[in-house]
Amino acid sequence: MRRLPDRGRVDHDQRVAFSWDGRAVEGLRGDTLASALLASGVLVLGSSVLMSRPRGIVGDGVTDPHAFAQVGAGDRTEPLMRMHEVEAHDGLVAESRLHQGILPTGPDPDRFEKRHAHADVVVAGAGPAGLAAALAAAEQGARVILADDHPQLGGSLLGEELLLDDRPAHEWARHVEDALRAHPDVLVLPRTTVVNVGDQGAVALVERVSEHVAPEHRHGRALRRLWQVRTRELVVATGATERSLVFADNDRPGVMLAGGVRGLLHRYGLVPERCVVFTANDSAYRTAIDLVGAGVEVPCVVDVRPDPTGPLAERARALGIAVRAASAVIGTDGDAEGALAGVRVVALDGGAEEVVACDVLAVSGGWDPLMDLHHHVGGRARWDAERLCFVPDGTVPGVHLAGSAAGVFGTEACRRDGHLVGLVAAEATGHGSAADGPDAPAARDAAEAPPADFVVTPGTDPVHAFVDQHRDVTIAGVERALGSGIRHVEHLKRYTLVGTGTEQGRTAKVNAGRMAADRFALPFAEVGVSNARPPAQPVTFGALAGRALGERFDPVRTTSIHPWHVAHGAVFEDVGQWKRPWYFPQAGEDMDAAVLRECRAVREGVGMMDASTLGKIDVKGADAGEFLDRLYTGVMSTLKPGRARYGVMCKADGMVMDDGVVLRLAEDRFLATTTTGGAAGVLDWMEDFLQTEWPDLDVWLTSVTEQWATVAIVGPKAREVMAALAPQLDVRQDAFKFMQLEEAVVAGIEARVARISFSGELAFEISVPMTWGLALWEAVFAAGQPFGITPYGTESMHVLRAEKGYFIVGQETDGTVTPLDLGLDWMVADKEFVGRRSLRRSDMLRDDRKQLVGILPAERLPEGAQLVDDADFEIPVPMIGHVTSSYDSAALGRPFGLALVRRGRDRIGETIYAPLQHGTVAVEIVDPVLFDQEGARRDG
Amino acid sequence: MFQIRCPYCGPRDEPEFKYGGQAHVAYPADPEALSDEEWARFLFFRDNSKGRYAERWNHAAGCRRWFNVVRDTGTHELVGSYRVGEQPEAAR
Amino acid sequence: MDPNEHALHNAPFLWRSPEPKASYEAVVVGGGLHGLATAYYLAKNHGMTDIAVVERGWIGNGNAVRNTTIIRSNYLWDESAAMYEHALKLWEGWTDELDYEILFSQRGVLNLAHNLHDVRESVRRVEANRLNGVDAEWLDADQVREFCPIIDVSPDARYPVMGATLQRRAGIARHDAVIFALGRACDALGVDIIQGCEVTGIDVVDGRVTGLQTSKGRIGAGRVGLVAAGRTSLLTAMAGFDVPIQSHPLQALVSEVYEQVLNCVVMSNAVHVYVSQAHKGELVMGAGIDAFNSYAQRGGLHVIEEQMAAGMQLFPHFSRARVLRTWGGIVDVCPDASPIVGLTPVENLYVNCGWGTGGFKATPGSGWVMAHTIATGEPHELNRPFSLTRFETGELIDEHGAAAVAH
Amino acid sequence: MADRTAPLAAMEDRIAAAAFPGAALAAVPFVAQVGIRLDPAGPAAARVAEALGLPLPEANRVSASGGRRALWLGPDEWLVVAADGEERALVGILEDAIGADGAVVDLSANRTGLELSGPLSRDVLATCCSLDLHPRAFGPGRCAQTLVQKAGVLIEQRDADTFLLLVRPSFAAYVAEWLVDGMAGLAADLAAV
Ligand SMILES: Cc1cc2nc3c(=O)[nH]c(=O)nc-3n(C[C@H](O)[C@H](O)[C@H](O)COP(=O)(O)OP(=O)(O)OC[C@H]3O[C@@H](n4cnc5c(N)ncnc54)[C@H](O)[C@@H]3O)c2cc1C
Ligand SMILES: NC(=O)c1ccc[n+]([C@@H]2O[C@H](COP(=O)([O-])OP(=O)(O)OC[C@H]3O[C@@H](n4cnc5c(N)ncnc54)[C@H](O)[C@@H]3O)[C@@H](O)[C@H]2O)c1
Ligand SMILES: Cc1cc2nc3c(=O)[nH]c(=O)nc-3n(C[C@H](O)[C@H](O)[C@H](O)COP(=O)(O)O)c2cc1C
Ligand SMILES: [Zn+2]
Repeated sequence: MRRLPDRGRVDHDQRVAFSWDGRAVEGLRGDTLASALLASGVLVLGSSVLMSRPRGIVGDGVTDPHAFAQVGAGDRTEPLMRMHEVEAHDGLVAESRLHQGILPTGPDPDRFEKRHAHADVVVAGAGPAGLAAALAAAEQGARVILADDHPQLGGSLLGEELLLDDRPAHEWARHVEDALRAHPDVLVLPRTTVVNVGDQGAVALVERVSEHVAPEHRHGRALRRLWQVRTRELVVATGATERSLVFADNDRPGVMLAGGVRGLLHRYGLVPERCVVFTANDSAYRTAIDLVGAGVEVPCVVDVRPDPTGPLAERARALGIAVRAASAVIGTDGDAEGALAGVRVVALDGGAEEVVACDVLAVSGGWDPLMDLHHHVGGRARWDAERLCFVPDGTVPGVHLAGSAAGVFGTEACRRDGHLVGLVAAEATGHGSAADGPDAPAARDAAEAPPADFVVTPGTDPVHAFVDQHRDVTIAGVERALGSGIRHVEHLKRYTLVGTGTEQGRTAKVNAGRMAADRFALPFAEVGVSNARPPAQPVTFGALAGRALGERFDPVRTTSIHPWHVAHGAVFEDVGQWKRPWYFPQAGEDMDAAVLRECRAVREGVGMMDASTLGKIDVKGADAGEFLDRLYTGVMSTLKPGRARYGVMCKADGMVMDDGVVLRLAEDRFLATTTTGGAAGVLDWMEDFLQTEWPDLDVWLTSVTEQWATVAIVGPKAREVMAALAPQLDVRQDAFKFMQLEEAVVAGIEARVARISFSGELAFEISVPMTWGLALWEAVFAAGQPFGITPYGTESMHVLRAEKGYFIVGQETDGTVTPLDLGLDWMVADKEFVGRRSLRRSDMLRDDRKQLVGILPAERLPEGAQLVDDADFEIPVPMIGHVTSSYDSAALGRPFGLALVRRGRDRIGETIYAPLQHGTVAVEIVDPVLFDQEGARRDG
Repeated sequence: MFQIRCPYCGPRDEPEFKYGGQAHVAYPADPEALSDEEWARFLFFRDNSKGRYAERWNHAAGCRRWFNVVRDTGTHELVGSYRVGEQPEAAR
Repeated sequence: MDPNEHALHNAPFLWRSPEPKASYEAVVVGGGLHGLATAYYLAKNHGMTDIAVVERGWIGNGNAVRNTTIIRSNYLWDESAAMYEHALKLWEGWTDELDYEILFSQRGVLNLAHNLHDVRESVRRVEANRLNGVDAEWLDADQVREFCPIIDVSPDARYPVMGATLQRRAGIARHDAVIFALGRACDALGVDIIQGCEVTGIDVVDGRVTGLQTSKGRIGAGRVGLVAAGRTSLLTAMAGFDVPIQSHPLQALVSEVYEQVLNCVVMSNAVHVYVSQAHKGELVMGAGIDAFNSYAQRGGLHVIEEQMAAGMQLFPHFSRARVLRTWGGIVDVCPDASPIVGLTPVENLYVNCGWGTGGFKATPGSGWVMAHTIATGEPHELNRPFSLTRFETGELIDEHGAAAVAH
Repeated sequence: MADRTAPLAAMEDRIAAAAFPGAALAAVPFVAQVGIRLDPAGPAAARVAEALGLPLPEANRVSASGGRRALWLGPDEWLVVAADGEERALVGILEDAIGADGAVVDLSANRTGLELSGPLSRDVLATCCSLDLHPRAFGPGRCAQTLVQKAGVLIEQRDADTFLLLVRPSFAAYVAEWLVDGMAGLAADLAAV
């Protein structure tokens, strides 16, 4: 196409240089990639997906079925960018790839941001309707966000030559924009697409923040920003899109949408040499008129209607444009490259084909209100047989449609509609009254003649006439599908792929549906089109992820002692969001060696562990004991102040949910501890029962998990270390018994000390405010030096507890294990507690349930290994259980483990087998308590 | 993403809340008196109706209160919220 | 050349659209994949031809067109493994048997493990699978990288990949093609597929089903199978009993079309990702379930945002891939995440539901056992454990805890 | 004897460096915080108000007097905030006032502070928090428990442009990370215009 020096909204003095398919190309500031290529004579963009036919630019908007390119270089390369949206700039690199893009191979160097915002009214689209709506709502005092996907506001006003109030319409747009920007509570967002509408006014927008400048000029700015807006009302003023007509070789580069051709002229000053117009409605006459006004030759307007007599047709005739009524384009001819050279026109009542030479054919099949955002929240549409388009069928609460999106087609009518809708939306948010609001501007648009119901030129070659150009679906393809018995457009879509392309078939779907209606002899209103889904325009994964990458993806929780662990070479284990020291390898040690050393230290000397991640819940009130009795399987109310008791909780289905030690701090106060991963869930669970089932109980719950850091000193020498740390504390066995707690000053810090043991060894757990945790830890470490105190991690903790047969929630249990299965009969008290009833269901009473046992395998087994009865078996073989824990024991000098085994407790002493891939291992079933069965060691 | 009105804190975004399923299902007063079938109904069976539905939410990231909401499961319309102990008619 | 010869679907005829007869020997309610497969096997395995599938919309319009098409059989519990493995074996023959290209591609499914707990449970599942005759392997992080080079397995990732289970026989199929294939196969066997026919009432006389009230009038039926996924509760309410399912939105999405970069299916429980690249080149990803009950076939965008952030952990270079389309299905979730297939309190009325987020893979197996149940009035050995009564006894098949993501 | 450690000690430099003409961030490592639970209709409410010398505020509000502030957390829950070191005295006063009619818990180590100030502080929060902070909806003397991304926070608006965020120490680095990153983005925007 040719550039007119004095037309368009581009800066004719500012050239930009970029690369297309490796070639240097120039454009003007204000060009898009599409317009710059057209201006540079690039007509053929590439070839089609299935049939390898040459394809070119079809429109001037994002519904264009071909205008996609691979843009950017290296890790910034982005597939299938909308060429009409990509702003030409120096250094832009683009490549022809219309249908299948290439993903970069490295991480994204650019930044994608998110921003939350709140509004009374969000207006999507800044054409006459959206601008008027935003202004009306803003003047009523509402908080308004106006978003439009173009760099400049004005919508179709920028692609037309129109007057509003006898002024050029784009000047009116500028004036409104200025007025809006002057409002403190209005946010104007150009280059911003409203992509998703959710419930209760959750609206997502994607702003192209720095995409239009070369990477080296972005300076840390986001490439794009996803706005997450909560609005009370949404005004959808997204305009309408033009659809095509179907005839042979309608996919040739040069066959364009009439509105697009007009847009290229007014936005970019681009014109064809000789342009034929083919239409079923009045709007395309504007293209003919405007082109002639720009000095372009328009040999004829081919109009399918028998008698086009509207004011626009009259004006065209007055300009000397031939109007060929009751005629249609039946095919096109191409040049050597395959681009358009001429069109073949026929009279609809018969007669010979006539070839008219042209380089552009401007087609208009009609206009489809763009209602995607209304559809996102379940808004319906109905076919309007007069306007020949879908129009909204009622609205969803909080979502309004305005202007062409609502089926209003006159420019002034759109502005008036927008104004009225803006007032209604503002009123709905308590701002002003629509009835008493400022008067709506008049709508004096010239009347248009009715459009014709026309899709396919009769007699055209079905094999080369395209319904969905992006997916290469032809009339023949649609016919084949319909011939196979398909009776529904959703099946038609899935059989032919109509409407499933990158642009979601926005120019194609209505035509496909109308062809189906024809074929079934059904009213199109019944047949409809395949549905629309979010997003309104595709959104990159990166934009949806935003800044939730790396350490911002998910919190990494650490205790106040963590820096010490890091400094001392700990290897960490993820437990929920927490990082816990897994083991502390010394030089040259692997994990097994480190764990053996740590365990030995605890059994023979003294070890120390950071137990701060355990959940802690302060339970206060006169009924605190009663409350805990109802939740734990055991009895807590009989506990004496200053004493602690171990407890297990079940879900209502009787399965073990969590466990921990409960300490009675005072007559009316308990501290319940939970597993690290279970902390939040247990508190929620407790609050649930307290608030909804037993609101009459005098109990108050407070999470104090992070108030307290806890250091455990464990091993035969723990008492000496404790004594050194807290000289005033009487640590002798008689004074400080197992499951007792004391307030004490430890290393100068006020602390709570409890004798709790998860290893079977003598142990003291010291708790201090979290901010004192590291100080305490360092003091313990220092005080323990004479005794060779050894920090240990979760792995050693697991080995030590397993030697004692203690289970771990989530390791020995998986939501299918009851306290009885774990052998905790002694803890299931004879009183009501949540889940108790479930333990009486027939399946729970079966005598072949899986039970927790100890195992002594011939070699160390992988955790998760399955167990079978016989060494000789054939697959499939019944499994009688599995290994839940498996370690090498320093204390036992051999591998051992825990397992859930069918009828396991009755089978102690028997041998079963673990069939591993390299061979089957014999496993002896033993009592789960393998070390210090008498429990002598816990008192030191 | 819903915006849910906490009866105590006001309207907040859905991620602040935890869903609790059907409202007004009390833990049986005397579980031991129930047959296996009756107990199973309490454990596992909840209304799954289309239309207005009374359900529980917990304002987990806010005031930690459990409360009830009437919501249309067909359209996602949130009719209103009300406190524990109140009946669905109180939803606003 | 006819351009549409490239098209995937190439059957000259699919199915008739008959009006319903006054009555049928058996009627299957729900024209999803399970309903169609049920009808297909009723006709094929049990010789019943006086049968109809009634579908309120168009066949497939439920979860059939909405699922991410992952097919695998590596479930933990014996009952599940048996059911899904039976299905997988049938999948392996379906393209030939149905004479329709359903693009079943056994490209392998990786279930990633990100922490010690995952590793333990993964090994447990692999071992159980092996002993149940289901192919399964445990890969360490290096082997994962070798198998699927584009996964970020760096050890300092927020959720490092510590290994994965691999089922090589697992993969994906083209869900749309399966609908067309089954619809055609049913029709060819004489099954009436009645679309646009919503069941609005169930006639029960003396505890026995006699027919259905529908938007196309009454249809008499000797036996009825309810195979309506997320809408099952609405149907069983018509027959006077409940099923313990809750219907939730489950969302999924596709990207635009890219050159192939992902050679297998990747799933991760801990970071909530499951992704594959379909034949045309679009990435297909599933999001997490929305917490609440809903029949609206849509969920919240925040669920998808979370999903994308998780996806970027594993595939940092998907940053410039674009979400083309998102949608939601209504999944029927059972308390134990296992289906209910079998008898109901009403005689001659059978139910098949509760497949939740993972029933696509079960399609042939589900149809097989449901057809057996309807035809014989007794559950097949494979679905006997999946009874409605298990909730009373507590004999659940709890696939939550241990079975990785259920898709 | 070693001293207490500030939860965000390791991030101090990054927090300071995040400042730009629109906003600045500072850690407030130690804040005396005491949790109160009581029935506002019961007898303890008035006793507590008197003992503290300030009323227990209504929903989403803060009441302040003499260096102490009471922040509403829920219908029967408040957090009394004061200068570091006052927690012991506060617990004493409050326990006396409440007696058996509620609960008092020292939570001074359970949360740590981050102060965000400057004309763009609202925008910084908007990068990671969905709460509506517009003057029509929020303002000095208001507080709310909400989320910064996935982490719970208690936000108090101190004056026209200053917010105090109280967060669990294990989430503090994560929250700070989000704020610092949001500030970087806004700083880049500011530099570009
Ligand atoms: C997003 C998403 C991703 C998924 N991903 C996977 C996956 O990767 N792998 C996997 O194995 N599974 C997956 N699933 C699950 C899988 O899709 C379902 O389990 C499976 O499709 C269920 O099949 P169905 O035939 O029972 O249900 P549907 O296909 O939903 O069929 C039920 C049919 O019943 C009809 N019906 C309902 N009520 C009536 C009535 N009153 N009258 C007449 N007809 C009625 C419905 O219209 C519908 O067509 C996914 C599901 C979703 C939503
Ligand atoms: N028959 C006809 O002649 C005919 C038909 C249709 C439209 N029109 C003319 O078009 C104009 C319609 O005015 P209007 O205000 O309704 O629409 P408009 O087309 O002028 O403006 C809509 C704006 O919204 C933008 N947009 C679309 N989707 C968006 C999204 N999701 N997010 C952000 N922005 C989005 C568009 O790019 C455009 O800039 C009138 O001038 C009318 O006369 C004429
Ligand atoms: C595996 C798979 C691949 C898909 N590929 C595409 C695609 O390439 N283009 C497209 O528009 N939609 C694609 N879809 C989505 C469907 O268009 C549609 O959204 C989905 O079937 C749900 O139906 P609904 O959106 O009509 O409710 C795909 C869906 C699935 C399950
Ligand atoms: Zn609240």
